[in-house]
Parts: sequence; C-alpha cells; structure tokens
Amino acid sequence: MKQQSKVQKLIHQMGEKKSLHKFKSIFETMEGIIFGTSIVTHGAPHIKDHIEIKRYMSFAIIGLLPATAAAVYFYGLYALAIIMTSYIAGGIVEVSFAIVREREIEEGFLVTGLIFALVLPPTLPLWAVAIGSIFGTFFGKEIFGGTGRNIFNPALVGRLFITIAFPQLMSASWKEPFADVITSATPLGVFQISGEMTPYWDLLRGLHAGSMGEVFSLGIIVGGIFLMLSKVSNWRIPVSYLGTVLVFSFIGNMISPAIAPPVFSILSGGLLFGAMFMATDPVTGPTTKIGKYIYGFGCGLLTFLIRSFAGYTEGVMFSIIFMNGLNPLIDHMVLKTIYRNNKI
Amino acid sequence: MVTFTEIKKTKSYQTVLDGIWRDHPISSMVLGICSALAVSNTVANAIAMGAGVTFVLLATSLLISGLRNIIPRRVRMITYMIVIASFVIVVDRVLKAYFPEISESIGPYVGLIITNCIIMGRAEAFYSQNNVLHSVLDSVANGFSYTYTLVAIAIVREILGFGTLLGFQVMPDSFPKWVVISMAPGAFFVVSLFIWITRTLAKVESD
Amino acid sequence: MKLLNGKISGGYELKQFKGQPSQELIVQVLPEHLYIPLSKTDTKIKPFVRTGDKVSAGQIIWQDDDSVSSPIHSSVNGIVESVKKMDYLEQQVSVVKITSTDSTELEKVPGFTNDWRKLGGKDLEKIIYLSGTSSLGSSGIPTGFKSSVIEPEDVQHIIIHSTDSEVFNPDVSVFLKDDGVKKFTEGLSILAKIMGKASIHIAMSTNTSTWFQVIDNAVSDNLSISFHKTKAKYPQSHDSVLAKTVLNIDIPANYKGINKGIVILGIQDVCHVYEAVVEGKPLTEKIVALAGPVFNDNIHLSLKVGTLISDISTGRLLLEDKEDIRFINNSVLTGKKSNFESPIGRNTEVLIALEEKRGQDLMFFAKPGFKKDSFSNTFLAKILPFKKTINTNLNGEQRACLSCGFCQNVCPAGILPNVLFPYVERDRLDETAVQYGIFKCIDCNLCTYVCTAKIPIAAYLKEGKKKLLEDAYVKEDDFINSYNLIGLKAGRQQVGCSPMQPKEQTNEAAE
Amino acid sequence: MAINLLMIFIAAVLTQNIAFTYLLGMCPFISLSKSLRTASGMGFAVIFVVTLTALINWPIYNYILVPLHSELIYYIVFIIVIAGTVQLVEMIMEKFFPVLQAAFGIFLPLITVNCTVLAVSLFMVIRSYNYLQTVVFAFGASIGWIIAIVIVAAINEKLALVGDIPRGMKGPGIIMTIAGILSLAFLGFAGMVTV
Amino acid sequence: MKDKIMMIVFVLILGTILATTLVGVDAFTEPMIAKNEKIKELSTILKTFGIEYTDETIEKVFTDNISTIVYPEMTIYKVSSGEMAFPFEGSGFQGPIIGVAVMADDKKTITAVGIKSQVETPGLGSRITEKQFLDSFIGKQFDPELILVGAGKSSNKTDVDGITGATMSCIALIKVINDDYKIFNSTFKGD
Repeated sequence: MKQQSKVQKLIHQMGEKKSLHKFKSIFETMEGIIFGTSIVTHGAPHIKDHIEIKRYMSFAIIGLLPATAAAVYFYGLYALAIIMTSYIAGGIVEVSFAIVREREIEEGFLVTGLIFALVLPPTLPLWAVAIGSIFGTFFGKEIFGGTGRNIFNPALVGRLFITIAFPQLMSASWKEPFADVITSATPLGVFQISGEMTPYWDLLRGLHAGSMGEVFSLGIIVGGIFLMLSKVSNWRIPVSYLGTVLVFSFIGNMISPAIAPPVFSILSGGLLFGAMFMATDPVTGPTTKIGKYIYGFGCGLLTFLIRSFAGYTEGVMFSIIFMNGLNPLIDHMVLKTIYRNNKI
Repeated sequence: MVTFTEIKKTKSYQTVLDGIWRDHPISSMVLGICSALAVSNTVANAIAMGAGVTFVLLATSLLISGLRNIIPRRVRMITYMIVIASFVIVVDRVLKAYFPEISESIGPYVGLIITNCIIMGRAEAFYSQNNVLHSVLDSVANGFSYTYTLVAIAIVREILGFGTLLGFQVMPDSFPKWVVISMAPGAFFVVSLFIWITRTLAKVESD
Repeated sequence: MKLLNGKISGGYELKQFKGQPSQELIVQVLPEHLYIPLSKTDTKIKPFVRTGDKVSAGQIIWQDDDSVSSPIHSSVNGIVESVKKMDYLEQQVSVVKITSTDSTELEKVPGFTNDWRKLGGKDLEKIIYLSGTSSLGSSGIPTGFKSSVIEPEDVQHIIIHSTDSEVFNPDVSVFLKDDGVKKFTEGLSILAKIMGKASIHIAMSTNTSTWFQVIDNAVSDNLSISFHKTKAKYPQSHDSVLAKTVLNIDIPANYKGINKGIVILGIQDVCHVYEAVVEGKPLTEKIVALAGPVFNDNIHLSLKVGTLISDISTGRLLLEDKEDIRFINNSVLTGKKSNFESPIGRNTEVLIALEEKRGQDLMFFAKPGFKKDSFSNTFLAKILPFKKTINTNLNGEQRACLSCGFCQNVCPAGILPNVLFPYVERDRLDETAVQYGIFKCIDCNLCTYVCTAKIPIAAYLKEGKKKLLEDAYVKEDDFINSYNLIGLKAGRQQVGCSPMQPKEQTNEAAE
Repeated sequence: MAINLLMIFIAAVLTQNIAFTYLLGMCPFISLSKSLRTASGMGFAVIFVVTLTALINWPIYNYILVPLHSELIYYIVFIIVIAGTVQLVEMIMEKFFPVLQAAFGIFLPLITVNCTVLAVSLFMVIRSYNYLQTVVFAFGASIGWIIAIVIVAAINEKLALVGDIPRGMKGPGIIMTIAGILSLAFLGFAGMVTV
Repeated sequence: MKDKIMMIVFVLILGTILATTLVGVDAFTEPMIAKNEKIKELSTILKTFGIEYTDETIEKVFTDNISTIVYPEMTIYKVSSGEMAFPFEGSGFQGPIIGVAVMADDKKTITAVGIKSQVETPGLGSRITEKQFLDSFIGKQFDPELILVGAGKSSNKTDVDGITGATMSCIALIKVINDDYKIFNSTFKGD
C-alpha cells in the first residue's frame, strides 16, 4: 500500500508545472511499453491495425537476432559489452532529448543501438563505441528530430564518424572468431593485397575476420528474408542492391581479376548486412517504389566503385550514407516524373 | 567623469557591441563561413586568418570612409573590390615572408578573403556612410569577433584533432586523435555546434 | 451470363473479424417511442406535423420539393410527442418523436400496382419518390422529382453491389432467400424501365457470387445484366472504386458515381423499390445487421425506421457500461458514431457495436498475436484461422512517420499518402500537393487504419483538400470540365466536394 | 591526356568536391539551399560563370601577367575579370536570352561574392594547369558544387516537411550538419582518382 | 565637369595609395619570400642526407656539401661520400607526394628517404612521413623494385612493411619511388 502511494505521489509530481514534469514523457514511455495504449480512436476509422512502432522495431530486432547471437558466440562477452555500451551511450542522448522535448522516447533507438554495435570491429575499445553511438544518435538522428525525421541512418553516421576519426583503431581491431590474435585483414583486405579469397563456406558460417554482426552471413540472410516476409523491410532494396553488385562485379571480374568476383563480393564484408538491415531502413530510404530501385542500384554501384577503385576496402557504409543523402532528390525527381501530367 | 550608462548610449559603444555580439558575422549573419570552416583546423591558422581579415577590414575602413565623399557611386563596388584585393595581397605577401608555414597551410584561402562577404558587406553598409572613427571601431569590432570565433572553433578542433594547442601538446600521449575533426567533416560539425550554441544563447530566430 | 472479373488496385482484405452477422432474421418488437430523423442542422426545415398530431404509419411527415430530397414517412401509427434536436450521426438533427399505438396498419403509397409494367416511367418514378425509396443508394435514385442531383434519363449505368468489402457486411442471403430473388429481379426491371438508357451491372464478391446464377435465372424482361466478380477488399464498395473496377470510369475523388451518371445501389435498396411499387410499402422498415463482438448474437433485425439503438440493444449486449461501447453506422472505417439515444435512420444497414478498449494489454507488442489483424505479417493471425479481435483501441502511440510504405500499398487511389500528409501537417499546401494527387484521395481511411505510426493520415488529406479548395489552388470547375461531371448545378452543395461517406452523406442530401 | 582530363574531372566532382572538401562557396550554399528551385538556379549560374571566368583568366594570367612579371596583382585582375564577366553576361542575357535571364538572372549578381569562382581561378594558378585542364577542372568543380547544393536543397525541402529541428539549429546549423555528414560520405571516394 | 574632376581626383588618390602600398610591400617582402622558397627547396635534401644547417647558412651548406648534377631526365644530388639522392614526385592517395631518396654507392640500396610534401589524410595516410616508417626503408634494395607487404611481414631485402590502415598511401608512395628509381637507374645506365 505504501509502495503504491509513492508511485501516485510521483505521478502527481509529473503534472503540469510540477517539479518532475520534465520526466513525464519518460514515465509515459514506460507505461506505454508495459500496459499498452489507453487511447481510443477519435472517429472514423474506428479501428486500427495492430502494427505499431514497438512491434515493428521488435521485428527488426528479431531479424537481427541470428547475427547478434553469432557475434556473442564468436567474440564472447566482449561483444555483449559493446552492445551494452552502444545502447547506454546512445540511450543517454536519446533520453536527454526526450526530456528536453517533453516527448516520449522513440523506439527506433532499439534498432539503431543494436545495428551500430553489430557493425563495429569486435575488439574496439568501449570508449570509441560510446563516442560513435553518441555521435550517431546526436548528429544522425536527434538533431533532425528523432526517429522518422532523420535523413541519414544514425548507426551508419556513428560508424562512419569513428571510421574517419580513429582510422588506426578501426583498421586494426579485427579478429577472427574464437581467435585471440588481432588481425588487420578482413577477407576484402586480404583479397585487395594478395588476391587470395576466403572460401565461401567460411564466409557463410562466419569463420573470418570482420565486424561483429556481419561475419555470419547465413544468419543475416535468414534474418533479412524474415524481415522481408513480415513486410517490415521492403524486398526491392536488397534485391536491387545485391543484384547491382552481382552484375557489376561479374562484369568487372571478367575484365580484371583484381576486381572481386560476384559471389565473393556479396558474401564478404558488410554488404549483406548493409543491404538487409541498413539500406532497408524505411525512414532514410526513398518512399517511391521506383525510387527504391534507383536507391538499391545507386548503393550497389557506389559499393562496387569504392571497393574496386577507391582507397577503402569496404564501401557499404559510404554508399548507403551517400544514397541516404541523395534520397530526397531521388524522391523529388521520381514524383515529378510520374506526376508530371497530373493537374488535379 | 563619464558613467557607463552614458558610454552605453554613444554610437561608438553601440558600434562595437553590434560588431562583437549582436550582429555577430558568423553565427547570426552567417557570413565569411568558408574561411571559418577551412582554416580553423589549428589555432595558428585561425589567428593568422583572423589577423589578416582584421587588417584588411581596418585598412579598407580607413580608406573607404576617408574617401567616402569622393567615391563615385557608380564605381563603388568595383572600388571596394580593388581596395580589398590590394590589401589581401599585402596580407598574402606578409604571411609568405614571415610565416611561410602558415601561408602554406592556409593556401588559397588567403586570397579568398577578397570574397569574404564580411568585408564587402561592411564596406557597403557601414564604411561608405560613416566617419573614419566609427568605421575604424566597427572594423576592429568585426575583425575581433571574427577572430575570436575562428579561434574558439580552432581551439576545439586543434585539441581534438591534433591533441595540441598552438602546436604545444596539451593532451596526454594516450589521447586518441580525432582525425576527422581536423578534416572537412569535422569543420562542419564543430561549426554547426558553434552556430547552434550561439544562436540559442542569442535567441536568433531563423526563417 | 456475362461474367467479368473486377480488379481493385491497392485495398486490403478485412476478414475474419469476430462478430460477423449471421443469416438469422428477427423482427424487432415495436418500441414505445420512435424518433424519425428529418434533416441536419437546418432549422428552417419544419415537419408537416406538430406536437399532439395523430399520424398513421406511412404518412408523409416531411417533404421538400425545392431541394434534392425524398419524403419522409412516419413508421408507425401514433401521436407526435415532440419535434426536437437530437444526436444523429454525429450531428444535431431535427427529429420527430412519435409515441406508437399498437395498430400495425400501413398507409400505402398511392398508385402502387402488381401490374406495374403497364405504368409509364413517370408514374413509377412518382411511386418511388413518394415511398421515400428514392433516398436509397449512394446518392439516391434519380426520379423526376429532385430525389437525386440528376434526372433519370441522364443515368448511364446502374451498379448493384454486394461486395463484402467492409469488415461487417449484411448477409446477402437474408435479402435474396425465398421470394427475395424475385423482388430483387423485379426491382431491377423497374429501375431499368425508369432509367431506360442505363446498362445494369451487378458486382458481388467472390464469396457471394454463387448468387449470380440464381439471379440470372430469375431475371425476366430480357434485361441485359453484366455480372462482375470482385475481390472482397476494402474499399471496393466506394463509388469511385466500384466505377473503376466495374466500368473503368474515373470519378474524381470528391465526387460520387451520380456525377458521372452512375447510380449505385445495394441489394436491399432494389428490394425496397419492388416493395414500394408492387406492394405500396413506403420506406418505413429496414433490415439492419447487428455486427461486432459486443452484440451477444449477431443477427439481422427487421425494424421500423426511427427505432432507438437502446431499444434494439436491450438484452443483446455483452458489456454493461455504456461508456465502453461505441455504436457505428454501416462501416467501421468510414461510418459515423451513434450512441444509445440515437435512432436508426433509413440508410443504416449494419449497426456495429465495438468495445471502447481503454484497458490494459500487458506487453502487447511482444505477444504472438493469434487474434490481431494487421496489414503487415508480424502477427500470427495472418496465418492462423482464428477469429480476430476488433475494438476501438489505437493499439499504439502516435509517432513520426516511418515511411514504412503500408499506406502506399493499400491506397486504392494509387497515391502516396505518406508523402502528401506532411504538406497539410506543416501547412505547406501548394500546387505540389495537387500535382502529387491529393485530390485522388477517396477518403476511404484505409491509410489511417494501416498506419504503423498511428498518424491520422486520411484526416490530414481531407483537411488538405478542403484548404486547397478554399485557397483556390484548384477550382470545382477544373474537376467538372476535365471529368465531364454532371448534376452539379442543382445540388452542388449536397454532393460535390464534401466528405465522402457513402451512406450517411446521401441521407443528409435526401432528407 | 584524355585520361588525365577525366581524372581531373572526377576528382573535381567527387574526390575533391569544392564544397565538401574545400568548403568553398558556403555563403550562397547556406542562403540558397532552402529550395530546389533556387539551388539549381544558382548552380547553373555558377557552372556558367565559373567556366567562363576560368576561360578568360587563364590566358590573362599566362599571356599577360606572367610575361610582365606582375603576378603580384593577379588577385585584383581576377576579381575585376569576374565582376566584369558577371556584368557582361547579365547584359547579354537581358538582351538576347530573356528566358534564361528570368530563370537565373537574379543569381548572377550574387555570384561575384561566391568564393567558388575566385577559388577555381586561384587553384588553376596554384596547380599550374594548362588551358584544357583548366576548362575541365572549372567545369568539374562547378558541377561538384551544383551537386552538393542540390542534394542539400532536396534534403532541406524534405526536412521542412518532416523535420523537427531545434530552434538554434534551424537554417545554417542544420545545413552545416548535413554538409558534414555528406562530406563524410564523400571521403569514401578518396583514392578513386589521383591528381 | 565637377564630376569628371572628382573622378580623376579619386582615381589618382586611390591609385597612388594602393600602388604605393603594393610596391612597398613587394619591395619589403620579396627577399624574404625568395629565401623562404630556397629553404623549402633545399631543406628536405639536406635533412635526408643528414647534414645539419641553419636557415641563415642553408645555401652555403648546400653548395659546400652537395653537388647538383642536372640530367635531361632528372636532377641528381651527390655528396662527397658517394651517396646520391634522386627526387621523386607522383600522385599519392589524395594528392601529390614529393620527396627525395638517398642511395648508397651501389645505386641499389636505400640509405634514407625524405618527404618534402604530401597531402594524405591526416593521421592516416600522412603517417608515411613518420620517422619510424621512413626509417624502415633504410637498407632496402631495389631488386628490381621495392615490394609492399603487410605490417610486420617483411622477410626480404625488397620488402617494405606497410602501415596498418594506410595501405593505399603506402602503395602510392612505393609506386612513386619505384617509378622514379627506374628513371634514376636508366640515367646511369647511359653513362
């Protein structure tokens, strides 16, 4: 009984112009998660679909589970520590913005925080994880207004930032699963220097160096297909993205053996992970169907170009961020084209 | 004895205050941002650039406000340009002669002082209409605020990007340098934060 | 038999919800008081009767020959208690309260005859008009008496539909069983005679299309009817979607089928036409399906127009607290709310009772969802055959748009609701919104239903259309000219550019 | 030769984008990137003027200033050429191409203070390009600039509809942030071509 | 008439002031700038050879110690001990890399490498200027050219350890040195 009165007191303090008013949004978030919504529809339509953002984001996390489980299995508890750090550091930014804006905490962060952790090298120091997570959440998302209003994928903004900020750290933190030695060579890096290809089966089951979440390709494929089937992600983007890389690397490999062959291109590096979980982020992707194909094509082309010709061994995050930036323009062009004759 | 309140009312005081805070060129009017971005990677560059701009502002204000009554209206813009360009050459030569390293790292941005809208803007809006004293005050105030902005940004960028301040190491050896801050993206991020903070403090409303 | 398949673009199949009407038909006992709604807020409209007058069942108590309307009858013999304002379909409406006497005698419509084929078109029209039947359908049945915005000879097509596209649909067999088919086909013949130029189309969902053969066999008079098999997808029953799938005719969003010379009617409506002409029955009785999980028995009820919902629901509800129940007319997606004290009007076919669910659903987003409907495939209900729950809960908090694209996928008009609504939300309406097709929106509310972020998209679009018309970015004449619309000179206010609520809307127009 | 020119072009557009790598032309970038229409108008005007002034400045520098040993005053000469060109273009357009004038005439006077124009001429001197290289570089640099401003303008238009940006961050602040993230992405092209 | 006089007066005044300023500045700074350029040009060579100098004496030290041999293909610097240096220049990862390489008598073995200018990524590619990396060139031989290997993997006289994370810059630098070494070598073949 005493407990309850304490809670009631707390709720009372959250009222208008009360000392804890700022924390009302946080409280409401918790309430929403545990008890569900008490709001009913205002008028027509009188009923609402049961999908809502918590469910939507939970599914994205379920899709990521195989990759996450593999990361923890391969790299041990440190992988968990990275995930936790990513959640906590970014969560602080998220919560402070929610308090300042007096708005409920947005669920998108659950996915962002996990994806960000999964694209990091497995031995990255935790302070770097925290910087990346904070930067990504702050500049990638909250400045624009939070989930749904951001232009760039926040996880990738954070990843890109620490990639450029701490190049030594990022390029020398790779580790093969179960190994103790830190290596600097991911399959793509090895291929670029020596032309040696990691066997496909190893790539599929994750026995190679790489970012935590992107090594276990089988799990990513399963998770990605699961998301597409549940309509949480759109199949157009991964299909056109992977297809473009496939075609270009096939042609490129025929012309010059220095360019990675198609299947190797797809299985190595973060391509699968990027195509399945990051390019498909609906907020930062284009909204038109044609736009989605263009977006996938652009990502594929840029990934191929950067991997084959530019200085970075991995082009997935650059290409997705670049295309994120291009998306409003793509949408504008597509809409202006398909509706060019539409007067009323 | 002149009290502070009386000083507050003088035009000179107002001019200086406008220049330093109210119409702060970078945060509130967003002028001269290119150089603020490009040369603020180290404090030394920022000081050199700030000094250069201040010098050009000062010299231009002297010349333009001194000659303001005989400058024909039709050719005034081109006059400003020639005057500014000439003083920029002076800055460029002096830097090259006495600070070759800074000159090299700033590179073409010295030349781009010519197109720095602050100078052109002040020349057109203020120096051509006010007497020498006020013009000089205004130029010094504007130059000062431009410089302190640049230096403020540069302090953040140099400490994070190089772990140094004016070339002296201030961070421990174990400090991981944030390379990105000394590069173009870092400039954008730090300047955007700077704009955010100053605009929030100064309550500037943007359209 | 001409059988065609109609294809709807977009749309969403709302099926397997708890509380579907069964085939059972029960006659409602005559309540003590009836409340017959007359018109909406317009105070000038006065009934022919005064407090204390004695009225007989079938007597016309209101009629206006100057506006687009049909006469309204008293449904019972009795005494006028009062004429007052009441809540009816979310508006304050003049209502005639009648205390009924037990007599069941009905005043017949003058001129009715079993031998209607001998009557001329004008005579038939008059019977239909006087019986009030002309108010039925999505925008009334055109007669020579201003019962609809166009004249009978302007009608090009008649579409009779029973598309099962709503969550709850009345069961067709209730109307068609026994002599229903005869009534229906005869009614069709009457309509065909009035609207001589019109071709007749019957659209039924794949579930009910078994009736095609039965109807085809019963049709006399060499009526040429084309049968259309449509998907049971919402919003197939909306005018513009029907016209598109059945006739491939484009109707601009804010307009009705009638504006392109298309009369759209339900099966019950056609039966009423028969009853008026052959049996002389004025429109005083309706068959209303009681749907929704809150009714303990989802039956069809034959009742008098003007019966209060509280009279119907006594003993038929599962929930006790009035606050917990929401009554909705006809459609859960576009229908208007009623409360216990609202009467049933002439255009109600389905009365839906839903639970106002404000209660708890612990960790709702983490449950497998055996009974939860969703456009996405994130609930098990999608693959399991359980009946799905239905209530008025928002099922989540409103958030910023994620661009998940569900609204685009379901939009029957093929527009991009998620692109359009921010223009309204941020008050940035200009030619761009018009160019991106905001006026193609047919207000079916499906985008709001599927929205993951719980944004009232349809409401935004509706507001946007209104504002654009007010600010004259688009003028009505643009629509009239580019779509060759008709019937807008007489009754522009009634039909043109107003919210599109198929049933209720015409109610207002016709009354 | 052709490959060298192509390299210069790609470098100017992508790897050393004049807006995202050299941070030039930021004043108009901030003030004109609010709508796609003005952004593209300014962009086309920049392409035109940058290429034209580089075309004029190169011979002036190499055939007049260098032989006369008056490299000292090339800043003055360049800025006068730029101002003069803009004036001339404006007059010609007004007289002969009123349609063009209506489309981006209002942007022309603003170009004089767009540092991209002067910067391209300065780079051409610093990197001692030949005439053909100068043309390609000037064209590439201005293409790079229009790409940058158009991308940012499209983002800004979208943000006007969906964004919820903190008060002090609106306008220049958010444009800087977007430019920062984009320039991070542009770094990915590094090493694709070397000049 | 008054306008025209004013105009002339104005042009005269402005012209005089600006011309005086410019000429004055030019006269004042010219020697300094020339000297700075000289220092910049010579210092890298002197440093790479390991000869000590001060800014004032740089020219004298240079002419005293180093003889400059100009070939049509390449200018080569030689010291009395027999060591020779050839300049290299080429494109790096981000921009040009310019420097000198000092060769032992055998014209095959490197004794020192110095970099005059580069514009590689700060903290990443620009680590090629770090002493540790440049020192790793000492003793390496062109046979016929240098080969870049991963960090810590050199097993041969021709192998140069790369820098982790700066692979592209290393590749570019080695390529530039190799290319110019060929010219250097061929210059002497002709002798």
